[in-house]
Amino acid sequence: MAKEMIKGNVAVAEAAVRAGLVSYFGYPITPQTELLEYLSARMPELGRAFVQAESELGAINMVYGAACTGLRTMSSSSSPGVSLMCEGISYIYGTEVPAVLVDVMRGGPGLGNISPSQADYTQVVHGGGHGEYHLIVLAPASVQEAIDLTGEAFYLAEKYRTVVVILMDGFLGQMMEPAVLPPFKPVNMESPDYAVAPKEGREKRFLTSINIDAPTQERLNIRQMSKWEEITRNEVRYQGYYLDDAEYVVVGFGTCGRIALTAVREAREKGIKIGLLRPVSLSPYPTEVLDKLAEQAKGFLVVEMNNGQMLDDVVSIVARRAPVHFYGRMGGMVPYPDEISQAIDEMVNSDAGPELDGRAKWLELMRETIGQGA
Amino acid sequence: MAKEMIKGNVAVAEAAVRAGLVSYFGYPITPQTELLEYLSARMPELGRAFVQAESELGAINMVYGAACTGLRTMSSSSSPGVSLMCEGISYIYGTEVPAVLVDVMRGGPGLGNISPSQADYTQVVHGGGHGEYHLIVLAPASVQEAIDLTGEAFYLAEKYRTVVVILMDGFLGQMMEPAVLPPFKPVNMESPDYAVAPKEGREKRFLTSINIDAPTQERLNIRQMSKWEEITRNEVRYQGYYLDDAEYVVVGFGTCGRIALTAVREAREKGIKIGLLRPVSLSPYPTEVLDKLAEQAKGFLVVEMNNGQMLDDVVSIVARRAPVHFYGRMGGMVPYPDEISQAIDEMVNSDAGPELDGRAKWLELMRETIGQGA
Amino acid sequence: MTDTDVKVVYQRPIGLTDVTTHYCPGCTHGVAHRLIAEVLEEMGELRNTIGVAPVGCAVFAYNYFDFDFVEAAHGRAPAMATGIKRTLPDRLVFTYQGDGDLASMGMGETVAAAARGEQITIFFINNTNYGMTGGQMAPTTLPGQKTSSSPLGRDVETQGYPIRTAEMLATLDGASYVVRRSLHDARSIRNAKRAIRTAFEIQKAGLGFSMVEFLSICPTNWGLNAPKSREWLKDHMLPYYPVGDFKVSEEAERVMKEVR
Amino acid sequence: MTDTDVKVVYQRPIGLTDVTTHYCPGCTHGVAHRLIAEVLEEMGELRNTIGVAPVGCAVFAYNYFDFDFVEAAHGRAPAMATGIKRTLPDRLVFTYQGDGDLASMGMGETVAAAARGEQITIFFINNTNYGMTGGQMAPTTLPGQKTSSSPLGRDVETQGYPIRTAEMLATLDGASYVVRRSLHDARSIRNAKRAIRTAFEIQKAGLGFSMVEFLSICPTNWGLNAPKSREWLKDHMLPYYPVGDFKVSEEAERVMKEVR
Amino acid sequence: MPPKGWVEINDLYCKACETCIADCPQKVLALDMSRLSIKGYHPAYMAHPEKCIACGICATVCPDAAITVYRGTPPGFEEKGTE
Amino acid sequence: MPPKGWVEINDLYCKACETCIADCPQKVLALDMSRLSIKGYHPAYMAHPEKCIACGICATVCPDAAITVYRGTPPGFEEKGTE
Amino acid sequence: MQYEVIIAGFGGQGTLYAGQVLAYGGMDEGRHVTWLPSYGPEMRGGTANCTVVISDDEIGSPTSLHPTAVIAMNLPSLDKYEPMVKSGGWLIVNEDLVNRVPARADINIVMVPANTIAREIGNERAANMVLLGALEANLQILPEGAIEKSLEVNTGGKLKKFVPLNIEAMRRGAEYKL
Amino acid sequence: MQYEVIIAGFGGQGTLYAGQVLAYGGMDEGRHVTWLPSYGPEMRGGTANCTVVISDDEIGSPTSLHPTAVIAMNLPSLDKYEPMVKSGGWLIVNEDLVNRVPARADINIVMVPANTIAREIGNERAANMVLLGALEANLQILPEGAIEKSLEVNTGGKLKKFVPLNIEAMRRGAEYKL
Ligand SMILES: Cc1ncc(C[n+]2csc(CCOP(=O)(O)OP(=O)(O)O)c2C)c(N)n1
Ligand SMILES: Cc1ncc(C[n+]2csc(CCOP(=O)(O)OP(=O)(O)O)c2C)c(N)n1
Ligand code: SF4
Ligand code: SF4
Ligand code: SF4
Ligand code: SF4
Ligand code: SF4
Ligand code: SF4
Ligand SMILES: [Mg+2]
Ligand SMILES: [Mg+2]
Repeated sequence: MAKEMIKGNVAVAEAAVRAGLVSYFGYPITPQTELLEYLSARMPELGRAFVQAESELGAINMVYGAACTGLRTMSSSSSPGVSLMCEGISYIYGTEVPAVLVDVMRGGPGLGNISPSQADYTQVVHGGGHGEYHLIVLAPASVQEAIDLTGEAFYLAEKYRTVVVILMDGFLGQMMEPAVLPPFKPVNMESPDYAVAPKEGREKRFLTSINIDAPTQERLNIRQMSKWEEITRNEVRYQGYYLDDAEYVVVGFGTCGRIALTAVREAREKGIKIGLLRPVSLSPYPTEVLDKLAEQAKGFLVVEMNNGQMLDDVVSIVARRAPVHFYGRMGGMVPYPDEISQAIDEMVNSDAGPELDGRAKWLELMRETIGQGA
Repeated sequence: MAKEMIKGNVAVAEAAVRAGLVSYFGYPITPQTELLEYLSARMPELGRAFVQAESELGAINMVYGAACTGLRTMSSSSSPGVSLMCEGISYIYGTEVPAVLVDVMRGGPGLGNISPSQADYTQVVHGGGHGEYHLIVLAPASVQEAIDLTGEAFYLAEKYRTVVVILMDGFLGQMMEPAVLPPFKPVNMESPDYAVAPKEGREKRFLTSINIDAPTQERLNIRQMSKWEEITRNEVRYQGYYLDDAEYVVVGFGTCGRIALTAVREAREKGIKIGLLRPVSLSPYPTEVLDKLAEQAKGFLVVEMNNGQMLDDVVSIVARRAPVHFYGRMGGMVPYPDEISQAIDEMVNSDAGPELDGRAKWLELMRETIGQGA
Repeated sequence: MTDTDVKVVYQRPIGLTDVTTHYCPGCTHGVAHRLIAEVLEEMGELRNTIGVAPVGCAVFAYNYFDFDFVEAAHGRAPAMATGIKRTLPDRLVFTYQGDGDLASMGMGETVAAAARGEQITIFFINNTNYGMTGGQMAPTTLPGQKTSSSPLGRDVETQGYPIRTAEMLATLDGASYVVRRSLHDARSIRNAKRAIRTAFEIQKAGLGFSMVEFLSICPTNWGLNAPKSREWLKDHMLPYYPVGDFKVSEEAERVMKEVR
Repeated sequence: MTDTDVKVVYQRPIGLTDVTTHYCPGCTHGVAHRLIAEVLEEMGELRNTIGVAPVGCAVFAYNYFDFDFVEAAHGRAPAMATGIKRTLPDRLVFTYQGDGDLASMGMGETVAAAARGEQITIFFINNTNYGMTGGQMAPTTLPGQKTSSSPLGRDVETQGYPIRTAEMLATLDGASYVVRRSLHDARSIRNAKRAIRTAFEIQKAGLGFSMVEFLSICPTNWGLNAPKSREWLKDHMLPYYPVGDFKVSEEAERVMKEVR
Repeated sequence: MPPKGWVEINDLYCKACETCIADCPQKVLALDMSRLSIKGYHPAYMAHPEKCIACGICATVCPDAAITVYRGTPPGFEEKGTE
Repeated sequence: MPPKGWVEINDLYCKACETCIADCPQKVLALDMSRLSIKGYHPAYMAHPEKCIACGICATVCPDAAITVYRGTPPGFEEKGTE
Repeated sequence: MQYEVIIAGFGGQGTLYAGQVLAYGGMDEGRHVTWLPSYGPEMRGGTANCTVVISDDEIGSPTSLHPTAVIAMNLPSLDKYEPMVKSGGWLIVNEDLVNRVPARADINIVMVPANTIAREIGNERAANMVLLGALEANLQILPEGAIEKSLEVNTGGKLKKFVPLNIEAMRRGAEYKL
Repeated sequence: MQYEVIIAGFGGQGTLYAGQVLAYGGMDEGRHVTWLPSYGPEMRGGTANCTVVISDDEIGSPTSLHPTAVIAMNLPSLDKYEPMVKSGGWLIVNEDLVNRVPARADINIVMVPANTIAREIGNERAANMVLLGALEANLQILPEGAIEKSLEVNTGGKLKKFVPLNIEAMRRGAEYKL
């Protein structure tokens, strides 16, 4: 397969098409809009369904309907739009139908701006809608990985009848890189056996997220938690660099993870025994590998384009076995490798013990270097 | 002040009125509806603003507008409705205007049911909307506490120009208890100096959450994080029972916390050196006290009406200094004290080390005793 | 006379399951259900139809109809139906929504679906209040009408005026067939049934968006028994919400004429 | 001739700040801004007014008007305005919204505010597309019109028909004054200004909800320069979106007659 | 003359709402105060079977699809009818 | 005869959209191709000041409120006017 | 000392109200009390129950798996709650609406023909108060006359006129002291 | 080996396109490349820049604080990026649109009258390609002729007819080899 230069947003769209996307429902929002625009031409051309919805609320509930037919469906948005989808996501999860959602994150809170960010980590990985749910969240760091994970997302969504989120940021959405697109998969129009797609001679079916009887709901919750346990066992994905002998470990995902790679390489060149853990599945999180690293490492540095949202998870897993440092940029700012290099140096030279509050130290630094106030 | 028998939902409503609530915007949803219904009569009677909004989206954005005048405003809802408010909450936070929100939680995910639950913990405490934000979250366990925290909520919202959530569950909303209502505070119609409420002879003002310039947004984020640090220092609230000599500690909030009290007392009677930590501010979390307890305790038991959402926070803070056990009911189920007593016994008799995965053990138990499937 | 002369004039349609509904005695939600089931049976479409239940008293509609159903989030049924219909364009897809669901929470989705000319049918139960949550004011509550959130009667100055949904949607080019019917007596019910049939036929012919609004009673929250509720409907609702055809596109007109 | 004979026929209104807008050259967002500022100046209400900016090209409106402003979430401006107006009933409160903002994302809030007879004014900029995000299809995009999300031209079969918002809202009892004006030439602009004045006067008199829809150009996304865009508006938009008064309540009529 | 038809009311569905009773043009129907259904209602029954004209109105208005309407001589009437 | 009035166009605001130029009934205005404003535009100017009738149309249609319209004899004309 | 009482029956039998009367009485005596209803759509026509806890100390759980006493106003309630009553506790049964004798031997059982008595004193809807009277007479949760006093103090509006009837009903119920 | 190049100028000067041409060239040579634009509303009329990274290895950061080379197509770009160029790196300046000489002594500076040259060869819009030619001639990021080949292979549609012009522009720019 020949490589093509392709933009992240478009790559995900075309990868979805090639994975047999039957329907797409979305709403324009920067920096995701090219994905929708691309599909507004591509889907009708293939005789597939494309609807520009009235809102993200509309879009996610169209996805909900389409997902109830069991056929491949997706939406895409960016941070504020994803907030509007929280209720719908909870419903889809509660109904156990498969759907894929792309979040191309931007700076927040509120209207914020359209610059790249990773500030939806907590929202998508832990929070978001009401009720007990765990989405599968995949965070690509390159256009190729975005393409590969798109196919994967549909597979996982169907395998577990759940919602899979591809979590990217504005950089990855806008960036072009050479990448290989997968072969064109024919669309599967065969509805699975839980789906509504009536035909003669079978019992009626219904799909709902209501269980007005609490014990019934609880049994469902237990089953869903068990499913989540299984996902946690099977579906962890991460990329490790120079981890074998690492005395120090940088942890970063997506764009921030690949930027950190540059800094880690530089540090290695300087002779620092340092590695990089780039979680690809943010949920389920690569807990086990991090747990092992916590036995071996003298220090961790978490880098993010947010206020330390993944940091909380790393701190919890490392559990005071080593200090966890933090370096983040917020509000649509992207760190340069040099900043991370500096943070690495500070970690290596630091005498902080495992009880270090990495966020407090970082915030102090931010106040000093960048200041407060808007 | 004479005590009155008063229902949780109504108590919060009347407490808000007495705190000088200027405007209320809400939408009916069980088990919160009495709060709205009560105010639909009470507010107009006092010449204050009451609007039954077209939706929770409408309600939170009405609150947003009212909050921009700096005058006391609130909304109330229950889980799915709160999901719909995620975007608006992020905007209000981003704009730094004061608002109070009541979430009377019910079973989920999705439509779920209307039975009491604590399944919005993560959503409200950590997740919810996009971007970097930290709400203040207060979790009363009795009608009196609900009343007191309502007044407190308005005070804190104004002090920090932020969003304060009163997180209750259907039980507390529906329960009657004797309680003393605070005296009637006159309404303050004097807009603060950041608010829009134009008058002759001053410069125009505007309030927005947009900062299209990323560095500006980042400086705002830093200031907000600094504010959050201050809140974390000043506004932690919790209730401790028998903690001084506790070898075992139960941690539970809201209704679950008070149910646990019964079980803890029983265990004390049996001679077990056990105490109860009931976080009242879930955000900021009583990290410090729990950290201290982690130095002294042989085991922790977290009890919740969800799948262990607060558990994650406790595990992170305890950081493998003691095993953290878990007992939860989900989907609208409420544990009886006897169940918690049993969980206490199991903790005391357990030989689990600090690496215990409390949730996994609990889930195993749930599957065995309650089963799977809906 | 022999048995062969006995003719069944009416029997429970096979499109309804053998289950008692949770609706209150006399509630015309039941009538609307029955009519939909009858029409789909008569059209032979029971095995080709997907219903979308709302959040509202009809939340359990999927238990009562003997064909495929999904349950929407509050107000979003038109969006959900869109997702289904676009995926399976040859199935009949309808939503069944209350006035709180459609005209308050879901007004945005409703207008958008109508404007898009979405090939779905909406059955809209206007009972002037939020039945399920205990009788709060709806966008359809009449001026002066008492509800649990307009305890002194709806004050139009502060609580606004009722929305005539059918009239409003009729202004949209995408809407093919938008009518109002009542369920308060046998004659109205027969007319309502014809409208249901017409709406489904229009969808089948791919002629665009169709909606039938039904004036419906809520004995429980109105605090009146069923017969009195039907009187109240006639006396108070009909004048404000006249029965009629508010939009019948040219093509829809042809279909309409063919229905009985 | 002496200097005293010189008269200023027109000057930049004081309600606008001394800031260049970020609008593209020729964009009639600027005209609408100017007219609002002129009217508020003439009414002496500059220090009594709160504007609500939308998400859309007008997102930075608060920078350009010299009076209090807030910035709403996409589509929710009517709700936000409601929150403000209910809290401060004696201030003039208006929203300024694009067609994506009002007629797509915020249709629910718009209909609800109109039905409630909310004492606010909406200025609605219909430029047949989503300007800010790069020219996607809006609910107002004309049949066949090419946009970045209807690259082959809006196909009414799959993408639906444009919404005539003013006509639709005019069906609501709560709406007092609902009109459409155009901004494509001087005469239209003068008429538009009168409508703005009328709408504000109606709000001031407490007569209920008012909305002025403006036909507006988007040279950048239409791919035409300003003069050609104004021609396009005249030739294509005016026939579909006729200028007119779609709802003028009796009381509003009185106010209207007093305005010039 | 035998009645033109009859109705059967299914206890499982009838909720005693009295809608059919109010609308029956022949005043055939009434609540059966002598019986309670398993759902706890006094179901509707044919208080005056002789008057039924099988018009179907009762079934048309019944919200619970509880009524089956037959045209013809009711089973019990058969012998009497030929008398 | 002196012109009836004149206009001033503020470089800060003018974006050279040509709206005023198109609508001026007297064809007074044009873009000044000899100058670039700090915003990078060739702003509009009075190419034919003598024809201005101070009708205000240009200001009415200007989207950037860049135009001030005066009625009376333009300053430069004063002396000439009395000539 | 802590009492946990569940009052259960059909919707419309006044179970929630009887619970409130008991709770008010407790409050007026300066005790800690909680009143917790079952809520939601199941209440519409279906069953209704409430749990009242009266205690000298701050109340932990407002629910009870092993209540001190249960008032069962109908058969489903008897079936559901009989097994739960704490050993040595009390089961007050509306004899009129059950068709069986409770089976437990380790608890105190009081059978009261509450509907009959209520009808006798003029209003069948007072059956709930008859049973409450029986409960109080046997358990003496509150000092004698406390509930009656509380009823008089706390009842206003339309219900005021029923106070004498309710007190009479309680008195008649109290005759079923074991 | 890794090259990090920033190409900056006004919107409309073709900075994004020049970056893409370079990136395609790198891709066709089997190198790892990234092309990252500034995006969003600032692009409408304002400035536009992109960062191209070409590397033999998997690329970490697609951004660069100390680029190997910068093409500054106008004065604001010169002001902004001159300080960032890596010591020993390259700064290619469009001489026609700046009014000052770069100040840094630790980097290689190439001044190219790109607009003039482009005008000479018939289309002022090819100034971007003139500068790209100058960049390649000096840094030799790719083998000689690689970009030209890539341009021919990858350009289709309406742009095809400009390929000769663009190649000529690069050739002319290449004359500014230090
Ligand atoms: C997001 C959300 N908000 C509120 C509710 C609560 N709720 C359930 S049904 C309902 C109103 C239903 O009224 P209507 O649509 O008129 O139906 P009816 O019951 O009258 O048939 C509401 C507000 C909900 N389930 N979800
Ligand atoms: C929830 C949400 N969805 C999407 C967006 C992205 N967005 C910003 S402006 C806009 C459309 C604006 O179009 P319109 O209202 O027509 O205004 P115009 O720019 O044309 O004046 C959209 C979709 C957003 N900011 N928030
Ligand atoms: S509450 Fe009203 S609408 Fe709902 S089932 Fe009962 S009568 Fe019908
Ligand atoms: S994009 Fe269109 S609407 Fe927005 S400022 Fe430019 S011309 Fe105006
Ligand atoms: S109408 Fe139906 S449900 Fe009502 S009484 Fe008659 S048979 Fe029973
Ligand atoms: S069929 Fe007609 S006459 Fe017979 S019971 Fe029914 S309504 Fe009455
Ligand atoms: S005032 Fe009238 S005549 Fe003078 S320049 Fe303006 S439009 Fe032309
Ligand atoms: S209309 Fe205004 S902005 Fe446009 S060219 Fe004329 S003066 Fe300049
Ligand atoms: Mg209703
Ligand atoms: Mg627009």
